[in-house]
Amino acid sequence: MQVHIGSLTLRNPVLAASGTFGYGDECKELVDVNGLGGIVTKSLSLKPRDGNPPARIVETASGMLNSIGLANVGVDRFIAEKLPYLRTLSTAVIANIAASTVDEYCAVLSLLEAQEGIGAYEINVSCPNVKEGGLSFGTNVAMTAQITRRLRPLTKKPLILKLTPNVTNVGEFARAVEGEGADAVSLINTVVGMAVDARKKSPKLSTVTGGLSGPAIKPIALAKVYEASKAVKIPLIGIGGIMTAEDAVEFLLVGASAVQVGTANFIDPATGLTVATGMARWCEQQGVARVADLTGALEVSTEFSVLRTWL
Amino acid sequence: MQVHIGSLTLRNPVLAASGTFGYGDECKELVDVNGLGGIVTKSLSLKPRDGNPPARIVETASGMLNSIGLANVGVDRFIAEKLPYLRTLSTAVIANIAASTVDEYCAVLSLLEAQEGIGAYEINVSCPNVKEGGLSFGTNVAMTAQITRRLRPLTKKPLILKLTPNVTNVGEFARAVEGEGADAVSLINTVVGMAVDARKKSPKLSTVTGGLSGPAIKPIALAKVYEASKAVKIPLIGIGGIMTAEDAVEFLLVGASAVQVGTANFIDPATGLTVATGMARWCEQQGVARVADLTGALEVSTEFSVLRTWL
Amino acid sequence: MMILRAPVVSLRSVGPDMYVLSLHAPQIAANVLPAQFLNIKATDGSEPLLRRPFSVYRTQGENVEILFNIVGAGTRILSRLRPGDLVDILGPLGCPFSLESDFRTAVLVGGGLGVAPFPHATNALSRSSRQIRTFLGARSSPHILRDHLQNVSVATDDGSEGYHGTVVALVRNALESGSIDRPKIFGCGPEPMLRALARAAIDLGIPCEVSLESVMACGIGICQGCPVERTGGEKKYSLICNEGTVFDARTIKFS
Amino acid sequence: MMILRAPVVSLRSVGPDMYVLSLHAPQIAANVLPAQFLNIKATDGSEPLLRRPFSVYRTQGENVEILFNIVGAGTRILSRLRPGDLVDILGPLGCPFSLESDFRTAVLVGGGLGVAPFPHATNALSRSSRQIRTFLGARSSPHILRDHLQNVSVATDDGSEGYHGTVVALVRNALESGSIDRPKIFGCGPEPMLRALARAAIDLGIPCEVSLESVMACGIGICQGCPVERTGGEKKYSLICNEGTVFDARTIKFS
Ligand SMILES: Cc1cc2nc3c(=O)[nH]c(=O)nc-3n(C[C@H](O)[C@H](O)[C@H](O)COP(=O)(O)OP(=O)(O)OC[C@H]3O[C@@H](n4cnc5c(N)ncnc54)[C@H](O)[C@@H]3O)c2cc1C
Ligand SMILES: Cc1cc2nc3c(=O)[nH]c(=O)nc-3n(C[C@H](O)[C@H](O)[C@H](O)COP(=O)(O)OP(=O)(O)OC[C@H]3O[C@@H](n4cnc5c(N)ncnc54)[C@H](O)[C@@H]3O)c2cc1C
Ligand SMILES: Cc1cc2nc3c(=O)[nH]c(=O)nc-3n(C[C@H](O)[C@H](O)[C@H](O)COP(=O)(O)O)c2cc1C
Ligand SMILES: Cc1cc2nc3c(=O)[nH]c(=O)nc-3n(C[C@H](O)[C@H](O)[C@H](O)COP(=O)(O)O)c2cc1C
Ligand code: FES
Ligand code: FES
Repeated sequence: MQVHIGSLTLRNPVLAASGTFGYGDECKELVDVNGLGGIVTKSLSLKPRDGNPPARIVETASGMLNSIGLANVGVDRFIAEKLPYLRTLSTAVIANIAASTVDEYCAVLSLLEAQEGIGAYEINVSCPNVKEGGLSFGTNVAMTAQITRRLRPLTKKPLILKLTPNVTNVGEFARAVEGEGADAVSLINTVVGMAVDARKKSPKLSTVTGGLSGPAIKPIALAKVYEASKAVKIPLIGIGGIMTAEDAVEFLLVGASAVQVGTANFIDPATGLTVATGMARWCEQQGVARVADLTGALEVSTEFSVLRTWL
Repeated sequence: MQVHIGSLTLRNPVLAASGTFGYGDECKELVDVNGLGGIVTKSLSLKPRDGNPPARIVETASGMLNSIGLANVGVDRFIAEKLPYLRTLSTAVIANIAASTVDEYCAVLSLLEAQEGIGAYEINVSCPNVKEGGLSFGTNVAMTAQITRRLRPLTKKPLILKLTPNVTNVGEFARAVEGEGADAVSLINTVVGMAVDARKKSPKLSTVTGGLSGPAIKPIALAKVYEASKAVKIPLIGIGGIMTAEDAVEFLLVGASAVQVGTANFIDPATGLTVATGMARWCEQQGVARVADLTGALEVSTEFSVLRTWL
Repeated sequence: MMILRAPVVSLRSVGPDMYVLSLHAPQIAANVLPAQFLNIKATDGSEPLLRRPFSVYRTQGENVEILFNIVGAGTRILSRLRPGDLVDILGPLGCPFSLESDFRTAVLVGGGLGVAPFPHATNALSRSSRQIRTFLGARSSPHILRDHLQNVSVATDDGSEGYHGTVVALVRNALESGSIDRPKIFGCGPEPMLRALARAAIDLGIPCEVSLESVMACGIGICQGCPVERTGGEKKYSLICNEGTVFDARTIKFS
Repeated sequence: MMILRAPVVSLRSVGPDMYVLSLHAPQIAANVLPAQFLNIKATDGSEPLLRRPFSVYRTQGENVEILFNIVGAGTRILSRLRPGDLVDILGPLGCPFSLESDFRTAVLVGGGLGVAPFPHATNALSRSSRQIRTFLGARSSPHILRDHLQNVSVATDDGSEGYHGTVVALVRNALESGSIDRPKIFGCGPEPMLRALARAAIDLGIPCEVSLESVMACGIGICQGCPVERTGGEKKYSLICNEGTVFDARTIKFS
């Protein structure tokens, strides 16, 4: 069940997605965390963040919107209070980094780089770029490339750029970060969405719009991963609406080397484990020798291999 | 319940969306078609189109993917066989036009312009641009503007540009077509998505990717309409996952003047009627004098009125 | 064609994961023709979103029955219905079998759940003076459903009942023996079976109608989601839901 | 804290659209503390997607009970459960009421369905030597649920039973009369009520704990989706699901 993301070896291809598994210690009563391929931490920012005012969460059809505001303990308290526990784990720990300037991304990574126990970095570029009036870094190819370029020299560990789906052409972003030396790309982050309280005539989230996740977005995520897989050679990590082992296999088939389970953790924090064991069983039943053989194994008849057709 | 889209008056704000209500005659046994605010026809192309091979449809969580391939009778047979029935209706008929070159858009519109009984045109720009290797017109601002510029002189009737959500910044597209004289913008068309048959290791749709519609995309559609409403002054028509009167009211609150019901027609072709009567009842109960008063009436506290924030 | 909410009369288990659901729907029971289908909404909510198509299995007075097996979420919900629950149905839909054409023996061929339209067809045929021969194929004996049929011959994949092999091989043998008087074949079942059946019918020069399946979004011709490729005609595709589900087997280009 | 599938023991209607659901969950029944809650998954599927939080109403031997009313899709599904059905529960969750602190009379104040945690709290309190006074508010008489409570006073919005007005006004009157010996208030109900209750407690210098609600995605502190604004502390927000649901009323910045 091993897979590789750059120099990092995962014992199985199933990670817990950033922001949906805390810092790993919250669920230890419920889950054998070491059964996961790895844990991606909540996004870490340079300073602690209180997060957005309520309401931060709205349920939608087969999905949910969130506007957490990247509430997190900040990198210093993470190092002091969370990392010691994470170091005791035998599974991979991936630190996810968020920031509102390029310098801040670099500062957080440098602080983490001085520590033991982190296997790789995942860079959340779906953050407001304060120098550009709050426009998300991740919707601008040049900015996304620049972040990668600045971070690359700071670490030898795998650098994973986490892409946003809220762009016309995600392949272009994947190509740009590959060009700057990223070891892998993970996608998708949440899809911009909104919910309205008709009676109150107001948005349901305090921030008006938020990020859509869950089964509702799985078809979008599969298409984005497929698109990215046509654009780059570096490993992809597929994310979006994964609830079952079969969902995870679908992401591998369209080109992912590993997957992350997000929203499903809120329903059952052990979802990652059941997905991982389910994939092992699935491979056995279907006669797949190594799970890595599934990556990109989708059979597409050449006649319709174009991404853009008449709908 | 009247609303206005350019010079066109709709008796109520609820239209049947293109491709989800045929040419209006298929459902007459089940629905009093004149109870709708209007009907948007299936996209009409210059020549008849057979459509894509099966499978054309896949169900997803609270949504569906389609890859119909714009199967339609073509503009000539539409005029000969479908328009006579549509002319007998007292509700508005909006002809939706699809094409793979700008000239073809013009040709179809000119043929229709010579006919009686069409109240407005809706231009489907989510079509592969053959001159650009099949890339969708609607993901390129300049192309979308050019189509509008070329069509505008050909008709005095309301020209509605139907935008695709598969772009980074839909406001930019709305602004561009407003600048070229479009009378209204309708959005959203379907979201690019994909489904995989894990056992068969193949895409579930013959065209690999397709268009996602239904309740799953409502949050995305609301955010896009809200974004467009901040960009332009022309009327907006909201589309995406509308099943109930409350859903429709939500679209009006974020800025739409009218709505279209799509996928819901497959479950019950009378959905448009129940939405329209439900909206009337809703307005009465909530003390809203005219349904048009709901347009843009969302109360957003200034503190969080920015579209882009930390999630 | 209408939409109505029909109360459940009964739900009975008739085999492994197989159920017959009886609904009180007099307007439909009075009119539905053999091989027509109903499009059923299993929930009030958006999951599953679309209706689910089912052939009419039988009519019993004012009730219509469907036969189904548990495949996924929609049929699981149906399997939990209780008498009195309301079920949202759209129907009757599709074109029926042509039982009026020129033949003496109706050869009904059902594979698996493809048996579903034949009890209703048998009932219609038994009001005429025609013969009926019924051929059923299934994985194994418990999956064979002989109720409300006539002159049934059986084929099973595992040989646990009747002929050990495919139902099409069994039908072919019977037809080749020449013992069936002026036959016309009516087939329903999985596509590979119908393809083989069409092949046999063409080989033997016997008229054959097949009822096809497809994923359907609407069931009434508005979504264009259910194409089948035709041979010869001006149009490449026909819609299974309203130009079918029944087609002359010779006109279908099986995949 | 654990996840388990508990069989339904019974579902009884206890008022207009109000139900008590009893589940066989010995591991939870043995440990759950007053004002803790369970996070319940109403379906196998993705609609509704998230769990639904419910206070523990009572424990009865190896069974735990919740009290709920029908609000939307999730509670509608719960209202259709039948004995033997399995329900997926995560719990017990949240911090309980501090029933051990220094007071003589527990003043339990419930608004609407906010009565839910008090039968279990009453049971715990009745094992100590403390007094209990219970104040319930509701729209009108049929919505008042007095079962398994002690010394109940009632307020209704429409005056159909007890005091005509808000339950907070009723409690304030009782507390101001001075007849309650060393009181501590425990409140649960809609936010406006809790805000008024907190105000009253502060005015009268009486200790007060409130159990808060919020939309919750996880219920266990991993989604950060359930903040409440605090006064004074270093952090602006606390999480209702695991730093609460019970808070000292003085520390909450009501909206
Ligand atoms: C005209 C027609 C008549 C039918 N008659 C019967 C019948 O009498 N008895 C019976 O048991 N089944 C019948 N089927 C198949 C039945 O519709 C499917 O088994 C059912 O839709 C499965 O739904 P589900 O939610 O349980 O499964 P899911 O696996 O959740 O379904 C997922 C999707 O696949 C579609 N789907 C799955 N299987 C089929 C299939 N075989 N054909 C078409 N779409 C499918 C569903 O509609 C849905 O969109 C018929 C199908 C058609 C088109
Ligand atoms: C700690 C806690 C304890 C609770 N205890 C009880 C109880 O004992 N009895 C009871 O009847 N109800 C209780 N509630 C409220 C209960 O969770 C909601 O009524 C229920 O989630 C509604 O779900 P639905 O699917 O029926 O409604 P929907 O309207 O479909 O719910 C839509 C969304 O809103 C959320 N929601 C709706 N109402 C509330 C609410 N009042 N509080 C929080 N989220 C809400 C749902 O979780 C869901 O995400 C409690 C809530 C919390 C947070
Ligand atoms: C409540 C919530 C919080 C999240 N927080 C973060 C975060 O801090 N950093 C990040 O990169 N992604 C974050 N995400 C995005 C997820 O990691 C994931 O990319 C997304 O939810 C899609 O996957 P899913 O559908 O499986 O949830 C968050 C998602 C949710 C629902
Ligand atoms: C089966 C199907 C066919 C469609 N055909 C067209 C079309 O021909 N032209 C067009 O502009 N939009 C077409 N659409 C898009 C719808 O008009 C609508 O924009 C979209 O489905 C979102 O709305 P909904 O979620 O209510 O379905 C089609 C949608 C579906 C589901
Ligand atoms: S199912 Fe919609 S056209 Fe056939
Ligand atoms: S509900 Fe997830 S943190 Fe409280």
